[in-house]
Amino acid sequence: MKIDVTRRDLLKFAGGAAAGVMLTPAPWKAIDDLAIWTQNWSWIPVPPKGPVTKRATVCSLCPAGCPVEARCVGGLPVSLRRLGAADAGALCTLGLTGHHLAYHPARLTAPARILHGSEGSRRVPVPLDTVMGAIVREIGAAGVDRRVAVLDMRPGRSVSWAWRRLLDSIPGGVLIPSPAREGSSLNALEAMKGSGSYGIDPGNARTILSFGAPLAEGWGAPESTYRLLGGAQRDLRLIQVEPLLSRTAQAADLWLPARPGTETALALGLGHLLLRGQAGAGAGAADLEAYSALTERFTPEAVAALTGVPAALLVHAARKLIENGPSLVIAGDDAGTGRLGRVCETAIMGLNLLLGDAGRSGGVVARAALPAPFETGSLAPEVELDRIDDRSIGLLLIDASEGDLPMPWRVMQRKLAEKAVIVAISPYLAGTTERADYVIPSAAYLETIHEMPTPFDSPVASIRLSAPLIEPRVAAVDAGEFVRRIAAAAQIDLPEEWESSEWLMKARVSRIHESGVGNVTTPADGAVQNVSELSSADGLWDALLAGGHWQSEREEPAASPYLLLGGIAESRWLAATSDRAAQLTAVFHVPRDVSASAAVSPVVTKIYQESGLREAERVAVNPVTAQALGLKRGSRAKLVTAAAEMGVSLVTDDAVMPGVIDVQPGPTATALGVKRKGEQHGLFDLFAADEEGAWRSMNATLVEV
Amino acid sequence: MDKPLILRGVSRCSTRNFAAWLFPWVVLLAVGLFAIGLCLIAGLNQTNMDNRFAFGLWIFLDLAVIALGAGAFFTGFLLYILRRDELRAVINSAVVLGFICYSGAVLILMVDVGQPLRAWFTFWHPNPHSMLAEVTFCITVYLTVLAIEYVPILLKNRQLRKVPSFLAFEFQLHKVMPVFAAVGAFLSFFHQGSLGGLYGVLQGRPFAFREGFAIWPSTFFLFILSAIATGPAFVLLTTWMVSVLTRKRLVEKRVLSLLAKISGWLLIVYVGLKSIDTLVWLNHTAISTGTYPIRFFAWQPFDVWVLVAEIVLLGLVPALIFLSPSRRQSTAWLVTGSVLACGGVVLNRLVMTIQTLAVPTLKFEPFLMYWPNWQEVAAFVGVVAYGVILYSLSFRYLTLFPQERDLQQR
Amino acid sequence: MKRTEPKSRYGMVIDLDRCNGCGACSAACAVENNIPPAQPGVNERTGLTSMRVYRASNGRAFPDHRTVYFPVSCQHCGEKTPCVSVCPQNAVDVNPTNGVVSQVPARCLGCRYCMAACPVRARYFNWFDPEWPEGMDRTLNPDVSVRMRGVAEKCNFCHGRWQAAQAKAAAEGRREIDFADYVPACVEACPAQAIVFGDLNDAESEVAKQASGSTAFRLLERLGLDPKVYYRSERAWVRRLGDTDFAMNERQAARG
Amino acid sequence: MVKLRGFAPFAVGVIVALVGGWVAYPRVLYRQIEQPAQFSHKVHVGEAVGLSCEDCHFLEADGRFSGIPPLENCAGCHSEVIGETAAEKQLVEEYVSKGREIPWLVYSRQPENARFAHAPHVKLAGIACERCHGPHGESHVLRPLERNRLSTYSRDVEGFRLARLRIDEHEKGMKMDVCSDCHRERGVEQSCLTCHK
Repeated sequence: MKIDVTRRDLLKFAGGAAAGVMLTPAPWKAIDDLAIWTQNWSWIPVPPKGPVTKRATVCSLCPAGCPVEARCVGGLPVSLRRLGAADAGALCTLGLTGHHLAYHPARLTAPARILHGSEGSRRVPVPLDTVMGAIVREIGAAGVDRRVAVLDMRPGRSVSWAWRRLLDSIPGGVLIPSPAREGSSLNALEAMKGSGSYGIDPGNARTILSFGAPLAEGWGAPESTYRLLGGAQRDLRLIQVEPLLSRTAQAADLWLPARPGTETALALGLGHLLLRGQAGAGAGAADLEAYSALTERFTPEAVAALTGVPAALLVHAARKLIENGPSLVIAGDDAGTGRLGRVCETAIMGLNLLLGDAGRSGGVVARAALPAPFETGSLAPEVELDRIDDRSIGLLLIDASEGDLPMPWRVMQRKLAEKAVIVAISPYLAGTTERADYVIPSAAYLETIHEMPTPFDSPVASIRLSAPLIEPRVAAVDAGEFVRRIAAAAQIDLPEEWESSEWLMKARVSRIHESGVGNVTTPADGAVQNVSELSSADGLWDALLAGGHWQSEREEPAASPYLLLGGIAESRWLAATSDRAAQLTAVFHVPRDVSASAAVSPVVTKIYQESGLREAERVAVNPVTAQALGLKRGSRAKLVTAAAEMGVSLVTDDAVMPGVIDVQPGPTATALGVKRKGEQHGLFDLFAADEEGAWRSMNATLVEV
Repeated sequence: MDKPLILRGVSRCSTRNFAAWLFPWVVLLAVGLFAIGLCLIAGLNQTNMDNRFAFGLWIFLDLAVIALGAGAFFTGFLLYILRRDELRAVINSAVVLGFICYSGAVLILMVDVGQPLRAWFTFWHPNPHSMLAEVTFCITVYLTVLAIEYVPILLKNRQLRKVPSFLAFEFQLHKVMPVFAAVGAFLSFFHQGSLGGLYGVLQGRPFAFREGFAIWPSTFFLFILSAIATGPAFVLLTTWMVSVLTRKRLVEKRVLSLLAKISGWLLIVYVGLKSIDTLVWLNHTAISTGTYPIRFFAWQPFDVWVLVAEIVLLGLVPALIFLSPSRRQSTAWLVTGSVLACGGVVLNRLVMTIQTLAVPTLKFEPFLMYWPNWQEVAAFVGVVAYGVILYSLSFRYLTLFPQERDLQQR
Repeated sequence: MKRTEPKSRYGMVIDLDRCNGCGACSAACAVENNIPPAQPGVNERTGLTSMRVYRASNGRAFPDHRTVYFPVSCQHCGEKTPCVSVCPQNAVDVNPTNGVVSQVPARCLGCRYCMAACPVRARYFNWFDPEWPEGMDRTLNPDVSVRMRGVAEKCNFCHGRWQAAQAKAAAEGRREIDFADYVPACVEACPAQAIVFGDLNDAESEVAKQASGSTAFRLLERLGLDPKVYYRSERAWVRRLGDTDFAMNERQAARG
Repeated sequence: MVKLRGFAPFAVGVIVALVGGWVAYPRVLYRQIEQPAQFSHKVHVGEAVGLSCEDCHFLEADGRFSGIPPLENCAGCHSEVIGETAAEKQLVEEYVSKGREIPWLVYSRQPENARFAHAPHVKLAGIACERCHGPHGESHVLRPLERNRLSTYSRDVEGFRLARLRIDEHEKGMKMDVCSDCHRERGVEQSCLTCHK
């Protein structure tokens, strides 16, 4: 029999199938599985699996060198926290997210040539020999008028000595410690004392007078931040000189909003009061008469007129310094706030000497130098940038430039000769490295052993080693080895036989062991062990690699004559204190805890663009100032300084002193790993150093566009 | 060309003109679907909504559309339960409108949620305390009811009537229609209320929070009232628009004025209660949470005028128009009244959704404003286009206005 | 959602006189909870952070101007928790043992009703798919799942650490966790130790002591939601900023 | 008769659908994946070797459960081939000698959003492994893992039996409802974050 299938039959069949399938798990399970699928999308990153371990190391992102405990999964770090007692403070945002940096999008993977064009720069990979060729060529052409200089962003490391050995055999070779490093004003002290190495002892100070140092924002060791904010336990009094109510000024006991550029006058004014306020102040000064003669005219009233700080406040501040000692005066010279210049720094350091000669616990102290990695034979000189002639550097090698505190490039630029060649060694193509002609990849934080020599705010010599936790993700070049290769290429023979930075560090550690001085503290349990008890240098090395902290004993107070005026000519003093009455002054202020590294974790967007807690590129004025200029919040304006001019969008903030433009370059787009095209100059470039090497403030104008 | 599909005795424009009329709407629908696709594939970052304006244009319009769609159930309620037989003249149109409004709203909701494929969790793991769960349940069930109510209208089509079993089926359906009307009415009263409750229960939003009776805040009842008050007005308005567009008399005047009268009485009650509620809120509810209610209106564009406009201009005025028998005779007044009334309910939904989120709660957070972007607008316009197309087809091939034929033959 | 009074109530006290807005809590939170960095074009309105630090001020002019920073995370309301009661499908609940208000991304359908309901706007929506720079997903925390696009999320007191502490306790045969094993990331990361965390029901605990102090207050207390996150400040004007009335001047309104 | 004729297509439809839904669909839904290596629990816990379960699966001090033993456990004995099975030969050649960890496919792997801590279940509640894992401990061969193509779950987690009637505890699988049922029975105060992460 034949069955003729009509359309109606098919419809019935379909109906039956529809009814039937409802009686099976298929449709229901499909709906369920589909929902579950949305919970397990293949493109959502899955965290690593593996055994969980805790490993100790040291943070190498800023000179403070915090002890760190890394929580590792499958051997790789997934989170970091500061080891040790709570009252020692905690990691800053930069340190907390440090384990991200090895994976930063701006990582350099190979040596490259950077071609700087009108709209942005281009990166072309080149073999290392090409870079070496350029270096050797410049070394050949070197002389006193066309120097070969190494800009050392992290001076004091063993490899710095290797550089100086190399440079010693090159005419005009010189090592320049980063002018943007913290504590750079301490060498003003050396000029005043004639010789010796000095440190400060904030840990034991009860009162600190700070000229803009972001003490509560990650300046130096986190202890100071904790001591300032630590509520009930608060045992530190702070007098902050700053033209805006910064997060530190906020935490200060006394806030002296002085007009930018008048810090020298303010310091001399306080000198005036200290000389008269306490018996025997400045007794050890060879130029006491000259000093008192100079400070004579800086009466509280005169200074008040000049700086805008009420006379009564000045007197009050001076009294606090005398009464609530030990007191320490610091210049706040880190890049976060910009340098104040030699004259001003001398005036500020002079206050410390007026409060008591070096060697005062809680004040300025004589500090043993960290042993060099090898017997100091002849070394190239270490010269401050402001002592270098303008347009005299033909070849600039930038070492450890990942650790560059944000230095306005124009500060360096004025020292560069025609067609100067710049080579940077850095893990990232970000920050200062972007200015280089050639870049060479180096290992990032946690990828290799980083040496952490004496921090500027330590009263004793100290060293820490940052132990690696991650396999290097790129073919990194080691600075120590690189020096050796340059020497080979330029036929310079070096006395020592090092082949790597690690060799140099080991050499230094063994010399520390020989000296037998000091002790090693293990941050995990706080156990202290004298170096003399350690059988071998390797023992010390291992202790350091395990997160140990070596410190020397305190030096004996060295009372010796000094020059309160640092031997600086009176004309310069008068120039520095003259009333440069400017309508508007732009001040430089970088949030310290995200600016210590050229590259920062992308997660930092949480406190910038994602929360508005801080503006990434902030240009703020007091509403009063804005009104006077006929500008409104958010209005576009052109900010002009002697160095540069650029369009900005204005923010009004009552925390800013009237007449002041608060310029805060946050983490730049490149620092966050965001590719930004054609961005040749940023807010930094509005600032340039004057002949005294100061770049904290610039006279500026602001016009609506 | 499509003659055989069109009911005998009524005149319809040529197929070409009809196509010409549909074309722009089809284009808009296409654009809308594209925008929807973007949101589904790339995610809701395609919209202008943000963490503050978690609800944006879509939720606002969903609420508005559902309020206007109330015409469907309320007309059904009046016709089948309260036996106002005059309304048989518009019931079909009302049902189709209701179906369009609700299906459109549900469609947009599916785009609005971040994980549409998980939407059914609400049925599987419901949270009885959530007004949104109530809404979801009622709306889905009611949408099914509307679909069922749609069927007999569909089966009235000239061709479909030829199938005997369909005819029988339709006859059966008609007998049970009152049951569905009743169910629909109940569900609708409930979810219109829940939609109001949605905001009234927000303890954390002093601007929206209202006290009430039992588990229901006052907004629960106000939403029901405002919906059923404007529902008839919307039916009136659409009927008028259709007759203008098609240049036909579709219903007798008295039907429209009846709708207006009903709307009017309900509006006046609504305005009264709304005013009382507002006063209680300003002088008690808000104060008790320590807020200065007047601050709610301190930011443009949500000035005090919003309150005035909502209650007086778009509430009281249309009510008075509808309640004056003389004005009810003039189409112009009827239309003006309906426009105002519908505008009122829309403004109310805007205030509840957008202003609630715009005003700050914490002292240190700013007042924020929000504007939809093209994706949001396009998606919604697309849904409107879908509605217009569906209505046009229904009007052309089905019998939305039973009186049309007689009125034409007179 | 049956509400039985939990035997312990986890909560925290944030000392606003110690906080200086460094944002370490936000960063630590993002690291602990696998919160992805911002996509290009994301701003403070579309951002994703479970611990947002707000900047507020006394509204006075220079030099009397003073700023205060409010770290605001989920306040873990105790009474008629707004987000819990509104969620249509129980993606939010209150832990009966410790009162922590949880948010489960796997259950969430992304209707965002909870966000509209939250008085402090501590709930955030995943507008984007989560993305990390190539290789950085190697640093994700295995104890917290990565949220997909289209769901809401918020602080739940680092439940990953809580679960770890629970497991540790169980392994040692204990049913009660040891607070030494359970410290939320923001508390651990604060350089000023401004945040104290613990069980508010334990009268002996530091957190309970501080929470009952005369200078302690809570955000929008008069809404009657009984949050478990407390703030404290010696400064009266700071305490007033936590209140419900909108005594807000335009300049503050302008601030983000 | 005519009636039946009219009904037949419908009936056929129903039957086809039933067969498709109950038999064909599961076969299509699950993908069979072979384990990277073979292992016999029977042999290793038997007299011949005499290992105990805890030698490979144990709680760590921090409460984490080390479920899948690392390669070195195997390498301890199988540094080079000591038996004559192909499986062992493969183990030594492909993994031990190369020092490559074995990428085992975990039958009971929970999804990313769930966190199952063995400690409270084993230590505090004293639940036997078999309750969830079934007689896996006596298995002689490692069957292929069946992965749901849509949900990506292992079939062990979803449960093998589609009809949920009269099935043993371990056959229920390890999906959420199974966990919460047991928690409810034992009166465990639970919230989402008890198990979700």
